[in-house]
Amino acid sequence: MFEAGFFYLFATLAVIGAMGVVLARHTMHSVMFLIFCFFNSAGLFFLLDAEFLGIILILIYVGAVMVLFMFVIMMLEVNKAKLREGFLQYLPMGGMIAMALLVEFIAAASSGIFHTDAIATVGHLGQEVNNTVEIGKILYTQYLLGFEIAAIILLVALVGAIVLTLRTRKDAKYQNISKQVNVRKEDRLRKVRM
Amino acid sequence: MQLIKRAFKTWMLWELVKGLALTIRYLFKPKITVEYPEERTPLSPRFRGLHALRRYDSGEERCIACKLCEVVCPALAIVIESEEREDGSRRTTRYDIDMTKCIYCGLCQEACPVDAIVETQHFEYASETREALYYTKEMLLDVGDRYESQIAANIAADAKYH
Amino acid sequence: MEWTDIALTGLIWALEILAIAVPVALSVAYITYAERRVIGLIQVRKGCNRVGPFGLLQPLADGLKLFLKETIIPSQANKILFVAAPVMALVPALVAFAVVPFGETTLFGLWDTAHVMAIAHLNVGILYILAISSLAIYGVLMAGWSSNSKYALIASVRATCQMISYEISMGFALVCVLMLAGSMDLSVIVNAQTGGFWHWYIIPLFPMFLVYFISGCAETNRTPFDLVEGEAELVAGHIVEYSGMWFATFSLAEYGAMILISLLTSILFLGGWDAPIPALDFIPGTVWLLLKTSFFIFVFIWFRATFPRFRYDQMMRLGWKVFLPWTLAWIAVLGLFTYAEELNSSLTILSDMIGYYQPWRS
Amino acid sequence: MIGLSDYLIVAACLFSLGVIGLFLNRKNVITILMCIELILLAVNINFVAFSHYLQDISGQIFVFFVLTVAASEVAVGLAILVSFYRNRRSIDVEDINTLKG
Amino acid sequence: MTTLFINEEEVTVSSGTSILEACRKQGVDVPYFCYHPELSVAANCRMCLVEVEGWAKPAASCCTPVGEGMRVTTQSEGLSKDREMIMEYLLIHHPLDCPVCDQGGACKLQDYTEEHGAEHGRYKELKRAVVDHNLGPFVSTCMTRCIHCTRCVRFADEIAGTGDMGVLNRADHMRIEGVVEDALASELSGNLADICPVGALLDKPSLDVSRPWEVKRHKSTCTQCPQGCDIVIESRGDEVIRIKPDHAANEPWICDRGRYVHDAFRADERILTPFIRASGLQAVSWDMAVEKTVSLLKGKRVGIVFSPDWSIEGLTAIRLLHDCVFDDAKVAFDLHRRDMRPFAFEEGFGMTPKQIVDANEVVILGSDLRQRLPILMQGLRQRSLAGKPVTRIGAMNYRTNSELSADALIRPREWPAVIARAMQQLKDLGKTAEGMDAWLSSVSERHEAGKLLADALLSDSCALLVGEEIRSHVDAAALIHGLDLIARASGHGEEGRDARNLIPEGMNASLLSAVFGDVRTSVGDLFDAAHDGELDALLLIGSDPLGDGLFSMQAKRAMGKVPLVQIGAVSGQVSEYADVMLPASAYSEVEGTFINMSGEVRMAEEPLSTVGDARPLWKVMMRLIQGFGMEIPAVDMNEIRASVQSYLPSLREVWAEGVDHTWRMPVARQRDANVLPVGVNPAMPLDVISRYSMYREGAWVRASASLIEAGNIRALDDVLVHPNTLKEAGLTVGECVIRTASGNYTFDVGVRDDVVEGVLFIAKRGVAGDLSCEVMASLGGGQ
Repeated sequence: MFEAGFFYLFATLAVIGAMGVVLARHTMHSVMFLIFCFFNSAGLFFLLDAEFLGIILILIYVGAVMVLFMFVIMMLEVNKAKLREGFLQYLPMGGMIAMALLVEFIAAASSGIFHTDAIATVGHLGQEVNNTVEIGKILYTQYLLGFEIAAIILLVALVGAIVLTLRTRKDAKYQNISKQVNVRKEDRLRKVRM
Repeated sequence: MQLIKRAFKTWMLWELVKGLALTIRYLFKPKITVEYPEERTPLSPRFRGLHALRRYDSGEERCIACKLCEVVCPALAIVIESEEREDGSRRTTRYDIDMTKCIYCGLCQEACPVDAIVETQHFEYASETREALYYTKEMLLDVGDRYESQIAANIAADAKYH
Repeated sequence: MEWTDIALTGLIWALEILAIAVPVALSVAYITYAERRVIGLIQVRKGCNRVGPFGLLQPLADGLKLFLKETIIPSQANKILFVAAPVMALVPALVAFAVVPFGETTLFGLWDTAHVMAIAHLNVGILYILAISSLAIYGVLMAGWSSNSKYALIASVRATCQMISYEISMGFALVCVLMLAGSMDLSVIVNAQTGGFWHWYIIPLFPMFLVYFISGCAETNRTPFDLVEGEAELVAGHIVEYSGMWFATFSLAEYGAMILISLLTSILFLGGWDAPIPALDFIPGTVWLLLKTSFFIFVFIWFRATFPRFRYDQMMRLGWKVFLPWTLAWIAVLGLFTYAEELNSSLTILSDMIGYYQPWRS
Repeated sequence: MIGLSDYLIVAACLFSLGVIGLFLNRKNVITILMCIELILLAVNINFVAFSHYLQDISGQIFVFFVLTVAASEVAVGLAILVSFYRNRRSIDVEDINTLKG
Repeated sequence: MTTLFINEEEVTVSSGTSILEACRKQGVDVPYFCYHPELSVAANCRMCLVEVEGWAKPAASCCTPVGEGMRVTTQSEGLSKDREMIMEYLLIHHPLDCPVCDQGGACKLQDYTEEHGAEHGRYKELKRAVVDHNLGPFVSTCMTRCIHCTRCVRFADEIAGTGDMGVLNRADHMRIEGVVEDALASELSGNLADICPVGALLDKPSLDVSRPWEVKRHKSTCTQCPQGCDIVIESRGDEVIRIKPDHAANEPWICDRGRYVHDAFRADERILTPFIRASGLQAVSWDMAVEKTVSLLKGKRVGIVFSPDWSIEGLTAIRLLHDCVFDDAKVAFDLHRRDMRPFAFEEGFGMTPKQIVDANEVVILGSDLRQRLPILMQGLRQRSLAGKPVTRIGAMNYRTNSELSADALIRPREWPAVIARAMQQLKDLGKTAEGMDAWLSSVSERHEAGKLLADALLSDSCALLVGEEIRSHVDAAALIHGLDLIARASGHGEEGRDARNLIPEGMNASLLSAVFGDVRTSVGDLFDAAHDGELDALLLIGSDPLGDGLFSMQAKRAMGKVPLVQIGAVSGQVSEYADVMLPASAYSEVEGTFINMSGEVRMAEEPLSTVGDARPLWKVMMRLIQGFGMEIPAVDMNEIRASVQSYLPSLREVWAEGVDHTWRMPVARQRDANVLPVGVNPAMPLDVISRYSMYREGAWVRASASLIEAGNIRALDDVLVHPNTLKEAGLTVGECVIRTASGNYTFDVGVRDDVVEGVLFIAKRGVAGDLSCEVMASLGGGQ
């Protein structure tokens, strides 16, 4: 009963959050709604016994990716009135496609294949089963290659992002901090006479 | 060897530790705080506190409205209006100091040719209203009357260094 | 489940939460007092000593003042986010306490087994804390952006960079701890260190301890990493537009985070509630934990009295170019040590050395 | 009780909203990126739900990979956005047409 | 030309120049006290010593003329020693009261002491003190500070011409004294405070009020007389402290009237806020006042009387108001004019003051020039001193402080005869002009004074200064036409060498004819019309017909009858009748352009801030136009100036390129008029002339306390006749009945024997002010 309550709570809030992302007037608010949506999705993950992923979702998405979004928004000065132009123009087309998708998905989901009767509802695992350990075990054995590839993708993305945004400005002066830190008295001070 | 020593010092955060040691030593040093309302520090004769307008012994105000203090005041805190008095002498009709503007630099005191405007050692004149800090001629003369002995003593104490 | 059971559970939860939240709030108040006194003493002054005996009522007076002060919302600010920001700063700082164990107790022999004194005994406690503390950025970010002030904006950008940078090295420092303890459960980590101070992780992980604590300083925006609110250049940073109680909320969050970092440092590196020598076990574990925590809080204050503020680029360099490689290297070293035995039998001694701290291997 | 189909319906809703968002916000690349995140989130929910109901932990591994790839995508996407903004002072999708023949 | 070397630099100056002047021209600083460029050289301060190569002793540069190839050194060790000693000597008796001395901060003695003086003096004995004496209402004295440079004595002798200051005693007892203990009887006395290099002579009205460093200087134009001197208004905040001549301009002096009128800017009589009359005058907002004005004037037949002293922008705005709202209203502005034929309005000077002073012959026709144009009179005085002739024809021996080469006393009714006599003489010499015969034949008498006029006109260059006796004559147009004819006949009538200089009532005369020529009427007629019910309301803009001019009786009657709206800076007596008063800014408070009597443009560019709610006149006018529901024709200065240019296109270049003191707007002259004198048939034996007094005429002056005080000291007799006239009528000095067309009045009548017989002189604004509108009178015994 608790579970059902929490499911509906999280599910509703997640959908509301998603709607907020799409409809919010200001990009900053969109980001806030997306964070909210992620939080509730993490709740759903917890309900599904995936606490590691739930926390990772918060840690990575909320703690890092969305911060990146906010960061970019704060750095860009964007004319928000202009950004809303053409909102209604695309509504019919987008709405139709999305509605079609939604209807299909829901039809598929409730077709009975995934019905409670078809797939048994499993009970929750206790504290003693450590989801993290389970994931770790399978990740570093069966999916090791995938893990490595993911790591390389991340690395490439990291390098790519830095290369894209890094610009050395010619009019700015830079300090060599290592040198500054490593400077000794003898390097700077010359005793002329006592 | 030098290099190793330096590396060791760097990695052991030697300088930070030295700094921390220094501050912790001071934690136990005797404190020099003067707890103000009960304890007071001695004031220099040159202390620059509240302004006062002085009088001669005869009771005649010293100020001759030369406006040198007004022009020298870097904060434009002094406003003087002058007029010829009935006896033909040049006197102020208005001598205002806005204590909220004043920076207590003492230049007015320096500029005064007749030692009329002085800064006393009195500094506890804070008020709850701004108005109370706009000192008029009467208020300044009154301050001068109250602290005349102190002012005279301070001027006398400082005189030999001029 | 009976309704009475539900109510009882709820009541117990509420009591547990109160039992954590109230002392935290109180200690925040008195840490401000302690900070002022200690810094005063170090600066050869007396510090606050006017309100109440030894100035002990000063925090209350300050609190009262802040309560009564008008909170001003700038007309050009984004109202909702502006109001939400202090809350967003405070909540993660307090929520993180949920999984912090304050000791183990049998409730004077009432229970058979020792229970961990935590609101929620989570098996991924460290992960949880990492996740929650990463949310603390939002308070700063929202405050900075919604204030519609350039100082606040720059401060929040700085704070974000700072927090993200140091979170990484902090996370890696924690990974070292996890590699030794073999669990993300905080009580397990403490129990892995039982048996006197030579079992404490500060010994094998001394550099990580430093990295963790210093990153903790940076995470909480404490001196010498408080360039977010560097008054010389940014006035008060992201809190420049705040006043009254909302301003105080930010301080509350900062000091809460400071307590949290101190607690975690004690738990992760100093054996938590374990006495340094088993002979001293008669003193309750919670007392030990709080003593250690108090010491770290003192160190925070001591830092503030000692070190000048970092420059922004120096701080970023420290995070990315010193701490990150250092932690990564240490993880590699730990891994090598751990599996040295399997690489080459002659290196067993290394494995044994590290195995001494790894209860999961035996 | 809550069944798999409930989770799937939630995911479907999120997915559709993400798609709508893609269509509606033709002016703001940031929102578009966020909508993609939303779609990926829906996928993730599906993965986790199936993983749970099928008692197969592999599903969660895929969520893990999706997260990784999504994070990379956001990082690179935003980096492109920033450098684009530097050059054009705009993040309007319709301004991104320099590659048009 | 002489070439010499000053500090090794070659300088070429005209021969006879003193070394000091050469140095000044070269920009080399030589200290001096007694030298003044406008005064004679006294060489008694010895401060200006310079070394000349080959000369045994240093020379006083102010009195040493330059010599060819002279090598002058102004800086040397010996000279600085000399200067130090001279400073010590000068400071022996000078009191150390710089802090209380108004000169402190702008004092030559102070500056030179700082620059050249020794650290301290060696004089230890008692200092001397000198008794101060009274130099009138404008100059205060503190003679102890005097360093005996004698600039003031030379000023009194050479410039003021009163000679009432002198040096008494010698050595330590030397004193400067006013010979007449009482008043410095000069209209230029204020300049004494300017020329005194120390604080001995100071400005009395501003004594002890301000210090030199706290005043801000505003360049402006004096509108107190048609001369329109450039002035510098020194103000502290928006309070005027002093008015000084603008030394950047050519004229070094200004008269007391222009200098001391400034206390009127803050007088009680200033209109500071709009007032409306509702059981007494009540201060109201602009909106309410404009509303009331509109309700009084809308749809009414309105008469407008204004003063010519406003800036030309303001005057044009009056015209704009007229065109927008009161299309058919008559306007009037000249309070001294009886004859309204257009020819009489060709006011203004054909010559510049400098040309007049330099002319071979100058004839003053019926003007008390010293009161009217003191600065021009000062120029003529310099001219007399230089031995050039000044001739005067008028009804009285007006005191000029100057030797006149020829002087003729005539009665006003004899003016046609005088002109006819001159015309006759020219005709006899074969010089004639078109229309001269007709004019000549219409006048039967000849008056011998005309010979002076004709003789003067026969010289190469001649200036006729036509004054108020002719301008306010009932036959003024004919007289002016007559003068024009003889000027043309003698070759002085052409463009560029126009000898006829008609002294206007106020500033901007040439503008007034151009802008208001088609709508003007006589002030007297206008008031009569108002009284007779032909007008419904009066609008008075800065004009004070009760105080000034010839029509105070008519004005009083008219104002009692119809509603009155007064716009101006000073309320005056008129305010008793006003139903609405609107404040307009004083001339010191506006940015504006003025044209003086000789067509020179004067700009006031740095106005003081306006006191009270007053607004510049043009803004008031625009506000009124708005109040009447019309579209505002000009919203800023540029648009107003564009409207001015539609009347006076030549001003465009002045505004576009800035004011140049050589620029002149030529006076418009009508060449084809033919106005003949109508014979005046005197019913009464006496002509009445109302005398002009610079201390009484003008609304500003009457608001100024210090000028009123001066006027009281230098009061003119109220009613004056020649003793013989009185004797003829069998009367004695004292109360007499004066019979005029408007009734009988009783006044004390005094006598003076340098006035012409048969003329009754009335001092305006005196007790006999009401008589000033009369032309003829006769005397009877006291009651």
